[in-house]
Amino acid sequence: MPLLLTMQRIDKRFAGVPALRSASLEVEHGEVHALIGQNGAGKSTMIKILTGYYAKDAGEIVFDGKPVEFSSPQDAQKSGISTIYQEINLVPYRSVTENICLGRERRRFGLLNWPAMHAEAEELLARFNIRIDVRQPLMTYPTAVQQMVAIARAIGFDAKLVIMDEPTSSLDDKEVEVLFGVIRQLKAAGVSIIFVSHKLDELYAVCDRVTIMRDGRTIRVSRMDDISKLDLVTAMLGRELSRVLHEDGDSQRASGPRDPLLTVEHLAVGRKVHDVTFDVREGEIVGLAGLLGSGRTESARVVFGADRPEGGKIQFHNVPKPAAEPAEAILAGMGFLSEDRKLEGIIPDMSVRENLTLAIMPQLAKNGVVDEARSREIVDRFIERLGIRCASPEQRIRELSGGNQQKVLLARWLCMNPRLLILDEPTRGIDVGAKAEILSLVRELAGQGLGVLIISSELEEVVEAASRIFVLRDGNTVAQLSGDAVNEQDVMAAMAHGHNELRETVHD
Amino acid sequence: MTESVTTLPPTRSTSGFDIKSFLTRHGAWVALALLILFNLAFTPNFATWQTLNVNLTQVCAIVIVGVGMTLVIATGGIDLSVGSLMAIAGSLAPLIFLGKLFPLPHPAVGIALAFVVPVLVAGAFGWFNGWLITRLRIQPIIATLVLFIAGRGIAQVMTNGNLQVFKVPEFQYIGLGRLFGIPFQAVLMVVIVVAAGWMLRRTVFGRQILAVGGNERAARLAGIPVVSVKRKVYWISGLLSGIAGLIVIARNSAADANLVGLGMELDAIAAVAVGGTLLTGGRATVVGTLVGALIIQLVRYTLLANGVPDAAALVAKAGIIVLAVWLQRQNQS
Amino acid sequence: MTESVTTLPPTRSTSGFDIKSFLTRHGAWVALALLILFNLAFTPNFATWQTLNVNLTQVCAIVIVGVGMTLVIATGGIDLSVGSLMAIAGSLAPLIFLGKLFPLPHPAVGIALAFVVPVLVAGAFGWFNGWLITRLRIQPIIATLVLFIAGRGIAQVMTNGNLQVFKVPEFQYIGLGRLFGIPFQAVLMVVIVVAAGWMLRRTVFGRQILAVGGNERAARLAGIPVVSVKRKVYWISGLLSGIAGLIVIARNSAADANLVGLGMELDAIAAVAVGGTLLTGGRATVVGTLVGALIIQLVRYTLLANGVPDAAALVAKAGIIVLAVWLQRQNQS
Amino acid sequence: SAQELPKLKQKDKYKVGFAQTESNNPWRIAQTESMKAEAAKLGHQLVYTDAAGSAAKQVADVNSMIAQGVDLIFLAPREEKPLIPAVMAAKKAGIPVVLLDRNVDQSLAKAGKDYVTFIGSDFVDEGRRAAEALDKATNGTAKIIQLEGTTGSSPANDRRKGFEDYIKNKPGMKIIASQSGDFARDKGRQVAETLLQAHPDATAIYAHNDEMAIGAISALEAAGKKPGKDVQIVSIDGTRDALQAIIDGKMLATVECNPKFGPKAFETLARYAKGEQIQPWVVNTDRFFDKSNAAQLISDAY
Ligand SMILES: Nc1ncnc2c1ncn2[C@@H]1O[C@H](COP(=O)(O)OP(=O)(O)OP(=O)(O)O)[C@@H](O)[C@H]1O
Ligand SMILES: Nc1ncnc2c1ncn2[C@@H]1O[C@H](COP(=O)(O)OP(=O)(O)OP(=O)(O)O)[C@@H](O)[C@H]1O
Ligand SMILES: [Mg+2]
Ligand SMILES: [Mg+2]
Repeated sequence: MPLLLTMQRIDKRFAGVPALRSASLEVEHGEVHALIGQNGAGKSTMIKILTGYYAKDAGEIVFDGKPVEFSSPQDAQKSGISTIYQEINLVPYRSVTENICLGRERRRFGLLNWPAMHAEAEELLARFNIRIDVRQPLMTYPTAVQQMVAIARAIGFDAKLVIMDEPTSSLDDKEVEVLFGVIRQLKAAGVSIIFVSHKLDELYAVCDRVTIMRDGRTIRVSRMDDISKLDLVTAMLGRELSRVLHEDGDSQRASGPRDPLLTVEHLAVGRKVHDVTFDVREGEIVGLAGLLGSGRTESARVVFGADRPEGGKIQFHNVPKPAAEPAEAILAGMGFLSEDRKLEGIIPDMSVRENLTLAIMPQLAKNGVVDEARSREIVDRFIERLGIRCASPEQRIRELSGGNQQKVLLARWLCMNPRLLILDEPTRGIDVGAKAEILSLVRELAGQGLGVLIISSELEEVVEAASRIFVLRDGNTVAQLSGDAVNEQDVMAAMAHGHNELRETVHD
Repeated sequence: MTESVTTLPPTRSTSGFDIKSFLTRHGAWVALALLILFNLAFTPNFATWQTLNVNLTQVCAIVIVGVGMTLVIATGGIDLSVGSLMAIAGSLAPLIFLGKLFPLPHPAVGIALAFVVPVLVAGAFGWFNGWLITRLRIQPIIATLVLFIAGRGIAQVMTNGNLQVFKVPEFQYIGLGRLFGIPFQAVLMVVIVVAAGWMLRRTVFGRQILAVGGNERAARLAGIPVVSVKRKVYWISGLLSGIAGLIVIARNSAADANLVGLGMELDAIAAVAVGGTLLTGGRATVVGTLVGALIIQLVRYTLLANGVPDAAALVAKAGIIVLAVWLQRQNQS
Repeated sequence: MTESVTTLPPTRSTSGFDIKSFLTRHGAWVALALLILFNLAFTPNFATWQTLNVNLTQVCAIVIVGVGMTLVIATGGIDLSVGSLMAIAGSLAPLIFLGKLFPLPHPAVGIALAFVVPVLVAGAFGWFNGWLITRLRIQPIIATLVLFIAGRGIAQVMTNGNLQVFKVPEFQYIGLGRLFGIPFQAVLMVVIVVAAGWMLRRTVFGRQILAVGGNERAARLAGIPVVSVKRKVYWISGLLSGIAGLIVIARNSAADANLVGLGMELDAIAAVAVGGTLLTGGRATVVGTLVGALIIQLVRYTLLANGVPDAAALVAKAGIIVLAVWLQRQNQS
Repeated sequence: SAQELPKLKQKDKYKVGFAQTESNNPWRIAQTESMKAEAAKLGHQLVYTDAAGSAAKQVADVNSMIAQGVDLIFLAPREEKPLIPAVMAAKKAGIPVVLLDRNVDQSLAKAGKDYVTFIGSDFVDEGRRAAEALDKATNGTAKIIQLEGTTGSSPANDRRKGFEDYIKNKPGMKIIASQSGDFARDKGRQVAETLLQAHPDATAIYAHNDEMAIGAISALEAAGKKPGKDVQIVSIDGTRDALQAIIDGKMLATVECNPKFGPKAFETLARYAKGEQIQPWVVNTDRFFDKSNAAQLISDAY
């Protein structure tokens, strides 16, 4: 079968730092091709070079039989390459329709044909089982929905090749299912897909072949069913995962009840959170599960003082009132890792070091003057500990790969050694190795008395990490699971059919 | 599968009708209405045809420039050079129809050229702004600051600092003429507002402007020709400034390179902001700008007509601007 | 583990030295150097102590205001009201030391108060700007436009439009005095620049300013008191404007509510931009602003001294600004 | 529009408009005060507006006066031309206009036809007298720095003309540098500082108004020169500061530009109401101040 795309001996340096070292990638007609690698391996860069977002330093690209050198993404788009970038790139103020039709507006007599465009938007979203008012500004919808819009937009162009750079990082399992359905349709229609993801199960679910990258090189290409998960991970990390995982997994699950740290009762926020109740004890990892829009993030934001509660009771460490501002919460010993890295996480123009120490600056300061030496020493420690890939601590964080940015943000909270750490989608866009490291790190810290509230769209992750799980549904806590009830089936069941009065489920 | 159908209400959709949300959504209109009522009540012979004309003719220039400013701001930019471009166009026109630039075969030719050339020249300078911004990647506020400073210099060089006087009814029709008893400039203003508003809402170009202002990177990735969109927008702003310049000199039967369009940039920006356009780009309303300009004009007139001392007038004007803008901001947070 | 901790050489150093990257990184300095060389070559007796003094005294106000403007812009804002605040402080001081406001127990008291009170008042107005921006969430350009307009009105009301003339050496020391032969105002300027530069680079507050300008929502979630940071910054800008106002009136032994600080906002913004501060916030250099102001001042001096007519001077000035800014932009794209 | 000049019927109390152009210098303030004082003395009602230096605003001011239906408008036009429409509007509305201190362009509007008359000084003559004074003091040899008024304004144009015409046939008197100081003290000072640096050989400064002259004096002192000795200064206006400077020997002379329009203005109003024929230019007489008379006249200077 002739190849749709071949990229060969691609080199790319950023200000002298190599990001790609003679990397290669081959995609067949009508296949779903997985592109995987550690954070910073060069996946996104590879894609951006293909679509003409960056210019390559060396190497050649052949697409659809012709050697190509795209000057810009729209150039690539014209030739039939449609891309979903890792960072959602849409226009928040404009309506969903406009975002979907951006760049290929429907016209009648040279004028915009709104009815047709709305219809198209609704029809495209329908393929993802999403029914929303497409006339509303995009920013009024959750990250997850925005991600779906981005995907709908990309497949809206009838392309020969659709590139998805970590499309599922902000989707929950249900939506991932839907997405796979669409991917299979596309494949059946002869469209090829490049699929970047750090979730291995997904790869096995939809991908035909896989290209594995490490440190800017292409390490291995294989058919999906010829390679075991273990080999995959080993090739990707260049070492065995098991050596990364400390076997302290259940240490804290065993141990008995501790003093309450955070208790949230009958919380109500806006129109999305009606009656949410949960609590976290010292040294305990508690999970918040729920479908997207179930109110997890907004509940968390209120606990952290980022939003105002409208009802209910929040008690953190014997302080019976909620924090008024994040600053207050931080002083009280809370950390909050936002789910939206770009919008609420990084400060792009600041260095890795400044970003990492942002939350502890006051502590780092002697009467208002930052103690650079100490900050350097701390930063070096965390770069080492989390294996953050950066040219130097002084490199601008915007130049880091998505996953490495996420690690820096996590470090921002770990370095203040908090009492309670709220993690909203903590492993979003992080490779399996790092994910395992981070989760075990969290467990380790919990072992030392840190309370953790973890929100994740990956059930498996919550279940693995948490000793208790609260299930949210339409802004209500519908179930609390603990003990052996902490397993994917029960959580799924609760998420789907959970009744609206709080139900304790404990098997023993 | 059906159970996983996502039917979210938008997080920040409008929650039913209440007086506050109404106020905030139509803040500008409300403010305007209040002003008119106030005047009807207190300002001597306000409800006269003459008053209407005075206000219309005085607001025209601001509105016409404001429309261009609205488009520029919609792309996330700003144009400080409008006043200077008015001066350039205003100084050039008389040079042409007075035949100081080149001999005229027939006066009519001069008049015709005096309408066309200055506007095109202003447009060219506007395009130059766009070029500085897109090609040299200079931030709009600085790029246009350049012509804000240099523009007057250029105008003065052209006229070597002299005032130009004239009495050319055919040309001055643009500033003094009437159509069905309505000042021609007012008619022109309305036409421009309607056209621009329609363009912004109905045409692809309009959408592109808003997309660029909403998220430039996304727009570029979506294949929108960001560069040309920006250049066009500054070009339009230039053209409209040129027209405004002609109106002003026609009204005064004199062109003064030092004074034509002085301080216009801030009046225009204020009008845009009061009208409810987001100064960070991505959202714009041309009609709003018209309303905003009317508010500012009416405030000025009210204070003048009621003999409020200047100093106090300035303070009041500022107060009203902040009020109107604040009303707007309520539902944008 | 160590294997995934890459120890690549720092990003910037590797690009090696070439003339272009040097130019772009130090664009402002190069421009300044060229200007000085030009003057040494062509301007009659340029290399004199007195010339230095003239330029230092003439640039002081712009630099001092520019420092405040730099901080404001670093948070992603802008302050159009600086000129008006200068006028307010400048009009208030004479009222105090001339005892028109309240009887003075002893002239010395008047002098002392005349230094303190006007600056504090200007600071208060600056804080008001910050309040409009943080509390009412009005965009900085509009919020400060309010005092830009109203400020002069207020100053005129205070003095009911009268020009105040005086001869009070003790007070005028701030504008005319000398320290070791160097104009006191120049010393003051340097002190302010150094202090602000150090603050921005070394202190927590400096970091917070840049963080807010870099990504406001992220800064808030990282526990940075965004609101108070912003208010402080506008407050500082107000204080510095006040000081500049005092210097200007002291220099002229006269205070004129209509003229003090006229057009200062744009000079300051230009200085900041030429100095290489990013007008979108998040990155700032106070020393750069000093250099930028010196460039603008020196351009003005050069053109005047060489008898270039005003008009042409404007154009040249604009040209130099665009050149300097363009050099800056090269390595920011 | 060739219709007649609007008449003014005789009353003992009038509602009179005074459209001032700006009030940012002592001269304007003195003019305003003289007008207000005279109106108060005669018991007329005075509607006062200040255009704050903007021709456009002044046009609006006049329009609002028309709207308020005043009997007569005293207008101090900001510029020679842009105020014509205001004059015409008043005429159309049947309100006579008297121009103060600056005339409008004669090719567009005529005294006695479009407006009653122009009351004001002779700027050209002021410039000439300044030159004359300098000539006498330096017996015909001077390297002169000229500080011009606002570019394009009629006082600036005329005062330059008067001065330059006089020194044309004085080979010893040369203008070595000439830049605009916008009639303002600060700008005047900065320009003077710079020009003095570039032209240390200057022996005289001619400023188009006293404010700039005062600025020049502080510039000289900053440069360590003795104003009045190393460099002679002549100027126009006759402000209190200027007279004081003359008394202190820092300034040679200043030609008055008389701001006290009140008496002449209302006298003209009365005559016009009586139906007398008013000459197109009522000249406001200007005095001349130097060390001979400055001391005794400073008391009533403004
Ligand atoms: N604009 C840039 N400037 C400098 N370095 C960059 C830039 N973009 C990427 N890099 C570097 O190139 C390397 C590869 O980045 P890339 O984004 O391709 O990684 P990735 O495989 O997509 O990782 P992730 O899975 O976290 O998205 C990283 O080390 C990153 O620091
Ligand atoms: N105050 C806020 N400001 C900005 N964005 C917000 C705010 N509150 C919530 N969001 C965004 O709205 C989206 C929905 O949040 P919500 O908590 O309702 O859903 P969720 O349960 O967190 O589900 P998911 O996290 O999968 O979207 C989130 O992506 C969050 O980023
Ligand atoms: Mg990536
Ligand atoms: Mg969430």
